[in-house]
Amino acid sequence: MQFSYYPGCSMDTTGITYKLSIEYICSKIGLVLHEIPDWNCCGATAAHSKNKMLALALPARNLAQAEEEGLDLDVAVPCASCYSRMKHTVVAARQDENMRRKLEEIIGMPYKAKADVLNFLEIFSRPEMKRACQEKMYRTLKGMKVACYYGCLTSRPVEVTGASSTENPMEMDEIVALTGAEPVEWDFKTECCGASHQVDAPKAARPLIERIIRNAKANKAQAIITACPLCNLNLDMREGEINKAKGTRYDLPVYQFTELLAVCMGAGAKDIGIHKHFFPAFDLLNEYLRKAGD
Amino acid sequence: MSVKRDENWEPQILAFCCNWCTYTGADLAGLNRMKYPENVRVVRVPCSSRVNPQFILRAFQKGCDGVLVCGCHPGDCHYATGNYFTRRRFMLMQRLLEYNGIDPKRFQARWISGSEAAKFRDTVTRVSQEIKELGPNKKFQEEWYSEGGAGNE
Amino acid sequence: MDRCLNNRENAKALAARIAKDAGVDLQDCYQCGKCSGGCPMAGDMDLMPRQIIQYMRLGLMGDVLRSKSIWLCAACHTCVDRCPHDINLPGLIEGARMEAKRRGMIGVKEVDKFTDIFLENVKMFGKNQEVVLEGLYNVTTGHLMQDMVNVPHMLKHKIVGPELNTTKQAAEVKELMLRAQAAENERKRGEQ
Amino acid sequence: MSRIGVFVCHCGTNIAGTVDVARVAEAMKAEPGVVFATDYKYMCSEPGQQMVKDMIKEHKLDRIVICSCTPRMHENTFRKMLKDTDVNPYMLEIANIREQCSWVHTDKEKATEKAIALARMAVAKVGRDFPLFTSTIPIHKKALVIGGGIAGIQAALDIADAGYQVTLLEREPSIGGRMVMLDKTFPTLDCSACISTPKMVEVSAHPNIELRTSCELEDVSGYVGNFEVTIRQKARYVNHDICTGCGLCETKCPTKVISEFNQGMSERRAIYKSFAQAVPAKPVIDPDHCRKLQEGKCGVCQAVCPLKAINFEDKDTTFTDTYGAIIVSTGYQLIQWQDLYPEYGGGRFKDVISGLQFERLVNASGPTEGHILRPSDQTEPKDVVIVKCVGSRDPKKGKSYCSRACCMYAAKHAHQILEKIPDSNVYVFYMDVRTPGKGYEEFYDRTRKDGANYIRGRVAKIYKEGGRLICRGEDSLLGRQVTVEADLVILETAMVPADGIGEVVHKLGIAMDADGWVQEAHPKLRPVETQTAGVYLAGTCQGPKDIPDTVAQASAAAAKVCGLFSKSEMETSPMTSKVDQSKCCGCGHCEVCCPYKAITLVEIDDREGPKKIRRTVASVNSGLCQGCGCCAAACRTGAIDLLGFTNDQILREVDALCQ
Repeated sequence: MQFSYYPGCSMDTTGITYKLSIEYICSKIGLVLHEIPDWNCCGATAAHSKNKMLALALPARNLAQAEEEGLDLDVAVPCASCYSRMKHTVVAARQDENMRRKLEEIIGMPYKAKADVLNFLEIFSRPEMKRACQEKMYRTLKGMKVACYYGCLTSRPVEVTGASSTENPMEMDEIVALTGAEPVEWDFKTECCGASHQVDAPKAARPLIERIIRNAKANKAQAIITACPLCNLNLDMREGEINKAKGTRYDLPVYQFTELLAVCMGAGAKDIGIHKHFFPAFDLLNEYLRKAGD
Repeated sequence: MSVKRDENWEPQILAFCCNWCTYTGADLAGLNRMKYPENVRVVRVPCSSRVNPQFILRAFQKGCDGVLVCGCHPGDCHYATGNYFTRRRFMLMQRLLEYNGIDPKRFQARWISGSEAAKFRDTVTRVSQEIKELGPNKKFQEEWYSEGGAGNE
Repeated sequence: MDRCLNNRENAKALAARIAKDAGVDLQDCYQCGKCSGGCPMAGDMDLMPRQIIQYMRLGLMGDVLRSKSIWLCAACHTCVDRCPHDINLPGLIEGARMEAKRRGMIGVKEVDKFTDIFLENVKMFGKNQEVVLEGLYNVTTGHLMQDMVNVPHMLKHKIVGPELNTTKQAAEVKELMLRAQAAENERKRGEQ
Repeated sequence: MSRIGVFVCHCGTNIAGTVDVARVAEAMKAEPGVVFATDYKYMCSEPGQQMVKDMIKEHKLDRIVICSCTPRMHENTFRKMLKDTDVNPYMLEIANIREQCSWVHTDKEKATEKAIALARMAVAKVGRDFPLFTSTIPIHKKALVIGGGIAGIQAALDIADAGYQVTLLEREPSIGGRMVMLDKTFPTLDCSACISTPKMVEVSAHPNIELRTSCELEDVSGYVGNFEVTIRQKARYVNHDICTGCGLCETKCPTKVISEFNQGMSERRAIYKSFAQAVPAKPVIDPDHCRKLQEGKCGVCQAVCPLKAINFEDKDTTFTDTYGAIIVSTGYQLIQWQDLYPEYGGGRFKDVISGLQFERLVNASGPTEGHILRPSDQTEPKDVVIVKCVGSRDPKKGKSYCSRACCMYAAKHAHQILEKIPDSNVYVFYMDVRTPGKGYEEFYDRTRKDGANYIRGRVAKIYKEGGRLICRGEDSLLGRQVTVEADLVILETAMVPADGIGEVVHKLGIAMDADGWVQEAHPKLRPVETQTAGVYLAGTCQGPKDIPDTVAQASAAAAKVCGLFSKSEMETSPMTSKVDQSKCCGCGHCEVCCPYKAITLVEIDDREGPKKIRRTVASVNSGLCQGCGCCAAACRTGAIDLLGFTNDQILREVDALCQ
């Protein structure tokens, strides 16, 4: 299976474990990702809060480059925010021919809006992907209770994402279940993590993180699983801070769903950077792999 | 078609109104003493779907300058579905008339309920004005054929 | 403060313009409060999301433009997703924020600064540089020590480093941004 | 040659003030066929009518034109007047020179011209009038009531008490509907079962009522006074003629099934009575769950039945009967909120229940014997949240309408919790509190004084933490987000039409609105009638309503039926469609567009030259025809025409107006 690939700005830095685990899985199951040659930032929340045309044009340049490659592939996007921005552009260009032409003008390249934009949950939900992963997994995380956290932007707004459910999606739960881990029923799957407000409005935004972690914990999860570098960073980096500031004792490591898949395919901690997490993430995985007799 | 501008010319307008909605609305306009042009004359029919295309052709042939067909709002028909047939027949009829060179403004359909007296007044006033601007209809009339028919246009 | 509701045509016209751009009919709202009830940021907002609509309807635009709420919205779209009338509240807030910015009324300076620096960053490098972003943000807002505790971990695990990862044709992106600005201005003029 | 008399009314100054009535009468004298024309101050008055009668005699008039107010006002008056004369009441036309002339114009000259044109139009039409005679149809004095809830029960009893035969049809094994599920009724708090079960028993014992449970409507044909109705009796597998309802079978049946009556909160057996006071008080077998019927094994009930009433070979049967009138009382059900509100858990939380579930919980004969225990762990809840408008007033996820009864039963639920559970706290999230009814606002006052906390805002999300349900919403009066931790959450969900209403409506040829409620003939003036004569409405099938309104409407529908049955025949309007079979080509266009299924295609014997042939032609059932004339406009050969508004007459009107 092949896709054009738009990594996004965080994949080399704060999204490093996401990147490494995706690469590991690719090498195992023969998934081929063609990185868009000279991609640029998607504009994230910043662009669309200032300038609508810019918010549509920045992703358009990337999508147009993918088209220029001539591979005729859909574009895979790991980050939920990048995914949302790029999907907005595809939808806008397809719905409104004038807008598409306008975008071509702004980016100075042809853009036909042929390719679809897919997030990694959509990609791994495909039956053939699930089958391929299952064939390569020989370790199990049997019994590990996890809360799958989807965030806002893979599901909302539903006119753009076409998500099956905006309150209780199940795609990640089903993928993660392949590893033997047990996704718990919980209620904050699509609550907002605060995104960049964790930096620019920390006082207002920190409770968002705490609410998510608290609900996961209250519903007996041992870890939170994400599918976005920023969601992961926000939860991972702030959990310890919250414990320190409020005297709470949350103890949930935060993994990307691809990390669990990679570990079960045999990836070592170093291969995918388990130690790079802010909140200690090694021991829990280790414990469950051991329990399963590894 | 050349239009003779005669300031005193008054058009002849026929309005086929269904008994249950528009005719009642027209009565209510009277009860409320609303005013509208005298050149609109109402023919009462039980339902707008009673209006046979033949009636419309005859009206134009007899020198009528505009024809209105009015009934209950879609979904409100006293006979449940009659006005849906009216709507379909109207579309066909209007296209047929247009094909024959009759301005679509001369043949209009409107949905006016029994309580919409003001809408009745406004509708007939506007239609009357529009048709006044179009001038007399000559299509389908003896005179028009005797003067050479389409060849004259 | 007395809020006399008469003679607010100008403010109502502004509200109507913002609503039109967001595809919203302000009269759809019956103030049920489901938006505010589910808003993750409502705890720190001075105007509830529901109230923003009522203020706009009455032409009390000053209160809206001055509010912190329009800057605190995280654009998570939870409100519109649950709204019985499908009112695009994030769209209204976005419009109000742009208008407030144009008038220099900035309810939460940090939020505005962050987005400005973010976009400057993109203009300069084509891609966002997290180190540069965080550094400049701390310096310009005066929150010098914010998040510095996490830096050692990041350096140790090479999560961030001194090297920059830029778009090769960064100049192209910069030009794109200028053209987009022009297009945006033109779009706005078209509305008015 | 026709002898037409024209009478122009002054209506005081109403007409004469704007129209020169004498000139109108004068102008009419010149019209062909007119032998007499005059004007008079008030045509509708006694002397006015007498003058018409005198002139008919004096001038041997055979057709009358009256130029006066709208025909909607006095057409019937003048027709009645003609009954005493030699002129047929349908040889009358009215020119509307008041509402559509004198009242809407000010220019006397132009108004008079228009009045003359309108009078001329009437004269042209009346010249082509021919005598029409009303016919009568016999009325079969037996009523069918579809749906055995409180509406159907009330209507059936009222009609039966008036001395007419009634068949009460119910698709479930017992009558009683929703009302019998309820615990207490607002605002008086009397026990719902205590007031409805005696009525159920009365139905079963009434000599004029034939009770048909486990039955569905199969087919309807005919028309008012004479509906031919086919009813399907579903197989019950228990012979109710023999069964005494001893209940032994139920105790021995090994199969447990979720109880519909207790809203999924308890179990019943595969052979069961829906509830203790069911009427008829005899069990049926649920074939979907019976082991014997599904797998061929078991048969315990048959073995234990002392009277051998069990028959596994039972089959559906149909029977046909004739009814003069039909009342639709199919009722409502609650909206399936689980699919619509994932933010309220989407049904994942056992302790988020519907209002009807709460009714069963709080009912002494319910699954908990009247103790309010939450379903998940059977403990008594201390903090209860009530959420109103779930599915109502929500155009995106549910229905845009208000369900009308929820505000009141929410208050009742709050009251019952506070009364039954000491130290309990109740929080009611509301958007508006609507209490238009006798004693309703007082009941709401009382509930607040009982201690219910009313919070103005819609709950945005319900989530679970550590066994507690957390309801998050805004108190819009505070302008702040609030959360309430609850042990039990009650959702007051929207009423929607009962499943299967579409089929009933289709079979009866009546109409539904966009939400599926049955459409009444007129929202204000004909609220219990439908567009089809002889078919009436009662209760929530027409729209959400509470019990008092339902019962009132049921009695109103019954009164309509009794009114119809008080005569042995009814007059029908003669202004119906008529087919000239010699012109008809049998294309069937008219059949398709008739909203009343009044036109059928029939085969007739005919001749083509010397040859005998069979030919298909249209035929109108004048009992069903309502005289809309849609068929006449659809007819390509002009074979079908509408009496009273014939093609010829309307064309003459057009000609007269375009002179």
